[in-house]
Amino acid sequence: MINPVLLIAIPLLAAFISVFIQKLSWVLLFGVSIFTAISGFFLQKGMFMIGGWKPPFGINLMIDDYSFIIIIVINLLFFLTLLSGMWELKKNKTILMVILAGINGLVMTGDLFNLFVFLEIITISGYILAASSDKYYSVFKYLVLGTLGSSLYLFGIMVLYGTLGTLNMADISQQFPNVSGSVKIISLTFVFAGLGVEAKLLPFNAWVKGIYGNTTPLTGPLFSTVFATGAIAVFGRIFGQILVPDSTLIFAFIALGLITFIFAETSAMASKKLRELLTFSSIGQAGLIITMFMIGGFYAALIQLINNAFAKTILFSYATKAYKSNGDDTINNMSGLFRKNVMMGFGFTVATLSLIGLPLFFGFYAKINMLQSAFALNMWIPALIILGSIIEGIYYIRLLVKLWNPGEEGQESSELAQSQFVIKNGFSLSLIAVLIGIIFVVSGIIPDFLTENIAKAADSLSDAATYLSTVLGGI
Amino acid sequence: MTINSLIAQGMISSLLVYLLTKLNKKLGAFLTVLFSGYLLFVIFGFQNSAGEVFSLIHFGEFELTFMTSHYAWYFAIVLTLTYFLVSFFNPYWMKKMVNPAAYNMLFMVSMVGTVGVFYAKDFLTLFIFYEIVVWSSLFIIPMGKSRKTPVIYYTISSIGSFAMLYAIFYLYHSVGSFDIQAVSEAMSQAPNTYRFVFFTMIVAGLTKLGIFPFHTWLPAAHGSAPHTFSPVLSGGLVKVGGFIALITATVIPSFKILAGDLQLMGVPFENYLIMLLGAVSIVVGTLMAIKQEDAKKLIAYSTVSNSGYIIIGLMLNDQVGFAGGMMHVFNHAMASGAMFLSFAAIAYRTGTTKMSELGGLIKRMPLTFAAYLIAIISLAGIPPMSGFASKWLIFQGLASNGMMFIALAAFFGSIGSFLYVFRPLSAAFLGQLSPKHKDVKEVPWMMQIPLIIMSFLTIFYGIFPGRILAYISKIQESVGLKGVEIEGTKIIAATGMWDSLVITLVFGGGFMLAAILFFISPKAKPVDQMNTYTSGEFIYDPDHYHYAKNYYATFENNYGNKKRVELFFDAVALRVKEFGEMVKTMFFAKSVSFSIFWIMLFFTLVYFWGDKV
Amino acid sequence: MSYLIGLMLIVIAFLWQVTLEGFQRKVTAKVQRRVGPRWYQTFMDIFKAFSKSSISHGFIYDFGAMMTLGGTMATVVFLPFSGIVAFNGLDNFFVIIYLLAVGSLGMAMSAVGSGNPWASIGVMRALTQMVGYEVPFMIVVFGMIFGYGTSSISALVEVQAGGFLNWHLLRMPLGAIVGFISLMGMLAKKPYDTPIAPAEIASGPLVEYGGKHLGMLMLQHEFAVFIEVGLFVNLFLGGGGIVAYLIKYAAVYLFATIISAVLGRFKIEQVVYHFYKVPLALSLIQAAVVIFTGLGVEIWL
Amino acid sequence: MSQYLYIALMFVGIYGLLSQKNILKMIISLNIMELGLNLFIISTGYIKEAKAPIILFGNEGNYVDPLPQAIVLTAIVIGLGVTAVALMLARNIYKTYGTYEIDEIRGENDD
Repeated sequence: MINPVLLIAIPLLAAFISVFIQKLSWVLLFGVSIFTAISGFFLQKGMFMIGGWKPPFGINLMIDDYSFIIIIVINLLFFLTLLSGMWELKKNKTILMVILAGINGLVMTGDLFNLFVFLEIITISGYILAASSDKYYSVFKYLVLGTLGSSLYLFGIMVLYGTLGTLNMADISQQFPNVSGSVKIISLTFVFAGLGVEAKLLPFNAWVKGIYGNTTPLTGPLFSTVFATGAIAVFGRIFGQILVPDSTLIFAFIALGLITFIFAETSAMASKKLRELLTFSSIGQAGLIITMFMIGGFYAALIQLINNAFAKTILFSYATKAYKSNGDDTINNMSGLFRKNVMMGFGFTVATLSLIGLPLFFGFYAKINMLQSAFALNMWIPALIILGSIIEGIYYIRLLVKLWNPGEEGQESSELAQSQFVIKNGFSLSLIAVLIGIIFVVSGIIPDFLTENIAKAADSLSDAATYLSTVLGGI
Repeated sequence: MTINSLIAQGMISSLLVYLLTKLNKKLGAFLTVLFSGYLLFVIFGFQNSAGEVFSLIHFGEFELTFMTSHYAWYFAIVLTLTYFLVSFFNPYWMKKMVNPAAYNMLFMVSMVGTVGVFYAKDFLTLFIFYEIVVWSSLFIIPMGKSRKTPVIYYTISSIGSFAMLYAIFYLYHSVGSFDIQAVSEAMSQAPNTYRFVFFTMIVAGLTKLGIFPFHTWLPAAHGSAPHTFSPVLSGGLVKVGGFIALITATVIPSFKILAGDLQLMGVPFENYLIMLLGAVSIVVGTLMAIKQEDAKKLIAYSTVSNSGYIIIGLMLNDQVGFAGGMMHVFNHAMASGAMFLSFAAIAYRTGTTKMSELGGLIKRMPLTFAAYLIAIISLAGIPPMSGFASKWLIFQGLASNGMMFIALAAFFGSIGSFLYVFRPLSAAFLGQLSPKHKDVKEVPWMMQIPLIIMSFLTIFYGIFPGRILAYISKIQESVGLKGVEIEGTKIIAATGMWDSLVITLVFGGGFMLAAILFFISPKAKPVDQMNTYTSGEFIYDPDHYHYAKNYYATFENNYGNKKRVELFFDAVALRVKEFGEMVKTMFFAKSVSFSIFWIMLFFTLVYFWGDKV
Repeated sequence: MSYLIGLMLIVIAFLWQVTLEGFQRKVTAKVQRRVGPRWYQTFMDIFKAFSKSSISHGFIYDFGAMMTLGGTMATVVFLPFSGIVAFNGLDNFFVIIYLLAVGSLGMAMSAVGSGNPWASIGVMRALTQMVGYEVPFMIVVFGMIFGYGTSSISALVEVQAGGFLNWHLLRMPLGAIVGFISLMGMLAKKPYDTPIAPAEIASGPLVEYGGKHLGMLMLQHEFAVFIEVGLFVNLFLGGGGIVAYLIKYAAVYLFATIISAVLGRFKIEQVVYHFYKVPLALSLIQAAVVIFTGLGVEIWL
Repeated sequence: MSQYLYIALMFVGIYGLLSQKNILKMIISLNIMELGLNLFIISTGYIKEAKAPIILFGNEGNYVDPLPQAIVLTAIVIGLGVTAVALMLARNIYKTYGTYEIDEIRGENDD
């Protein structure tokens, strides 16, 4: 059993050391990443006080089933990202380790302000990483919105603090139902807007296009999977368990989630570049998952979160690699590219089909769960989810068909019309693609393969009482 | 052998086929023949099985199960037969295919998927296999001529399948079960729920069948799919839609549940509305088929029209018309399969399916011609072939209910089919042989096998339609309808009867008489193809002397050239894209101010509205 | 036994219709102030054609000729002739209409098989015209079938028994008009003789034919006329005994002839347009009246 | 009541972000916003006529809440980091495009 503090401390320590031994920093980075990826499975569950202060007075880390599964997923994703982007590491190794520490802390922390600090750690690191794409204005936009978002979040929690006198999540979740309506609405909307910036909800996410659309093989998967998963997971934790909104406000939040989903999917349909398409798809998925968290379908949301994260790893790795190798990612120029590397094609296809939610792949299980929990609420949400899925399916299928089959329109498909593009340094990606592809297929046929722990995680999220007793009653 | 292990075997052997095709292209293709034959053989053994339950796997908290039934067997046998026959073409196309291994694998997956659809005991299993069929067939289509049409196919198909998924979960929400039997029983207490489910679920059937207004994918996809896959799409996969319609309207007995609703011409108005759509697709399919220049597109539009007959027959839910609709499933599978296959054979030898580039092929490919001729006689519903049996039954069903507007479409489609089926016959097989195709040969023997079998089945069941109808009457009884009445070779409907054996004999007699007359008369002198009446001019180019282009131009002038539905869908797609662009400019603008404005607007709205919290 | 009756029907049809064809030519001539041929001229034409040598354009050319004649003769067997039904209960309306199509298909195949574009154009016109006239006719009969609950033609004849007031000509006047116009189209009489239009497209489908092939096609034409006029007589004029049947038959046939003798020719798109304008509308009205009011079936005198 | 003033200051910063098109001015706006926020946070822990929460001379009387002050310290540090990164970006933007005006930047997000 591993103490969760180590997941934050060791990467931070390694980051500090790496400043002094630049040459060996890649060893440190991979070592740390492998350590966290493995130790995620052996994480000790329960509540951990930092500095010996009992909650609600001190900061605590909370490992329940929910953060347990998220930690595993995020650390695995981080490792896969490193594999995919290992030719891009360059000077970013230290920052990557800081990010690893930050994201682990973000998920595990039991304190709202601590969460803010970790959020800032990863976003500032994110600005620096994103700047490696040389699109400085986009990064600046990200910075402005990111800072605005975290300021709003901070404002929101400070309003809560001013009312309740505590920032401990467990304490707040206990007292929150009793606060007055206006405080509720102010704090909720500010926290929602603040986290919405990171979670890519629609009016708050103008930065995403510039950042995701210009990613490298390293930052692509990092932003779209590690960051996104962390941000959405925190979103789920806060609005699913800590600050549960009332029925009217939750309607506004659900509406925002669904609007994000459908608007982003239509935008993706109008995109001609692969990375841009994936960007909007990520936004759409974020909207969908957040909707699921909001309507209380934690299980479905978690499954889709994991489905989306692993799928996007392949998709973004592939897209960014294609751009890196050829200086272009216009879909029309990529026709028949999969024929040059069938393994990547397989992984990409399976990931895509899983994302759309076609049967035989894991995503289908997610989709039926989503529909099931959506129907529990009313009839319109599932209809909108289905509408979005149709649009999503259309552009992904268009993409797949294009990438598998070279050929002029009106002529038989043939190798002659194949794209001139190549994928350089694709070995690690092929490996990841096949691995994830097989996992998707196997878990698509036997979902229990993955979902046992997810179900527990979802239960722990909806079970606030256990959370409370673990934090406040424990030790 | 059980259904569940059959499905598992199929899925595993599809992987095997993939690997073997990578090893050796022909080997893998032969394996598809072998396996589809095996599947056909095993499925055939389930002929009399009904109510046997097989469990597949636990899918999360749900269980996927299969159950044998008569209607499942009927559809499964039609589909596997089509797949089996078409698979004979596969070995010869491996060289021309861009990705033969994937083709073979997806061919197998879609075949196994259809079996899964038909034998599904619960809606979830049905949907899973339905979608497997969709995506597996989807990825075969772009190996042919077009990269756009699979997207159209997927779009329309997913509108249907997601509507069905919605209905399934709506049912699950209100009934608490996916089981078809359980739902069927629960629905009899809840006609209001059923009415909603009926319309949402049947959309899947309509899209797959290619019923107006969802018909646009059919000509696009069938016309541009690889030549070997078009017969499967048209002859086979379209019938999956028929099956969904059957489940929705008959297995869940709409005629009982909706008996309290407004009845139009003897059926609930819900069924009548669907029949009207079927009628429109008959007319649209016929009119569009008449003007196609490409034979495959023409056959695809004829599929639209024939799907109309199927849905009309199924929606009648009576003794006669329903049997006609069911029998038309088989007839159309054989006929359109044979038509597509014969044009695949032509494309194999000449490399084109454009009718104006062909001509006079009867001299070079007589067997293909014969297969095509028999298929079109059946498709046009002319007596000695099986197609007449089903059309006759549907007409009788319509007549006894007095559905004159649907009958109008049915008659128009039936007469109109003479026009479009004759055109490829005339333009590709008859007329002047082009010098380009002087050296064309008949297709290899293995490609002849399916043509011969399909022709044989068409004739056999044309003469003895009772053989099929007896089984269909079992199906009818199993779903609570009165079985169609058969006496020997006589088929009896309330408004008349007919005996196809007698008709065949009389026709044979008439033919003999004519032949005797022909052969006792002085012998005719054979002349060269070009030796014809040319108004005294000297004509030397057979290509110019072949009337094939714009065949029915004069008739087409009466209805013009407007693809309104396609235009509508295009417009919708364009609007969606424009909307996406708008979202991009509104929410993802270059300036930060935009998004800060949106954020502030969000706060403002929430606070204006906030006092209601 | 049935088969013998069928053979007899074929012989009767041949003798009666070929004779009447001669009269028809005479009548047309009189209308046009010519002398015209002798009444047995058509017999002579047919026999002459069969005795002449001819050319063949290949297998399908011969096969189509046999198929068209065979199919049409088979159809004659199923048509009730003044109460004589060769196969009881099998005189189904749809069977007759579709069996007749075998003949058309055979002829079309044979003609196009000759490789002459004129033939193709003629066939195209014939098929197009068929779409025009069949649908209104079938709709009218559809109304009848619903009204009486039977699609057997002899049963439809029986319901008209008992005086001319029961004829469908009076019970369903609109339907009878449609039926007659469709009959003109079936017979390819002017103004609907577009498919064979001799001066335009060199007799269309028949352009290549000579000798026995032409003879067979002439025979087929006579049988087809026998069926088509017979259908009208059975459906709208109440059939009747042999004499009555033949008189009605001759009257209808000559009436059609007289009309056609003074008319010009439609273009093919005009034919379809024409059929879908007036007759189809009338037939729908007629069918609606029968189906929704029962007027003409249940409510009658 | 002074809290409203701080919130207003925060919104002044936000208004600056909304209206300014110069990158440096936007950074300044960002700082104004953070300043307002920090003041607001301090004000949540303020208790009238209480002492600073430093226990030097025994613990008599009221103390203001020390937690917001700690938070503000952190927030200021974070704000400093953000501003540093922002200025780095501004510098790079100027190097790449030769301007600080957003409207004059070409080549990003224009497709």
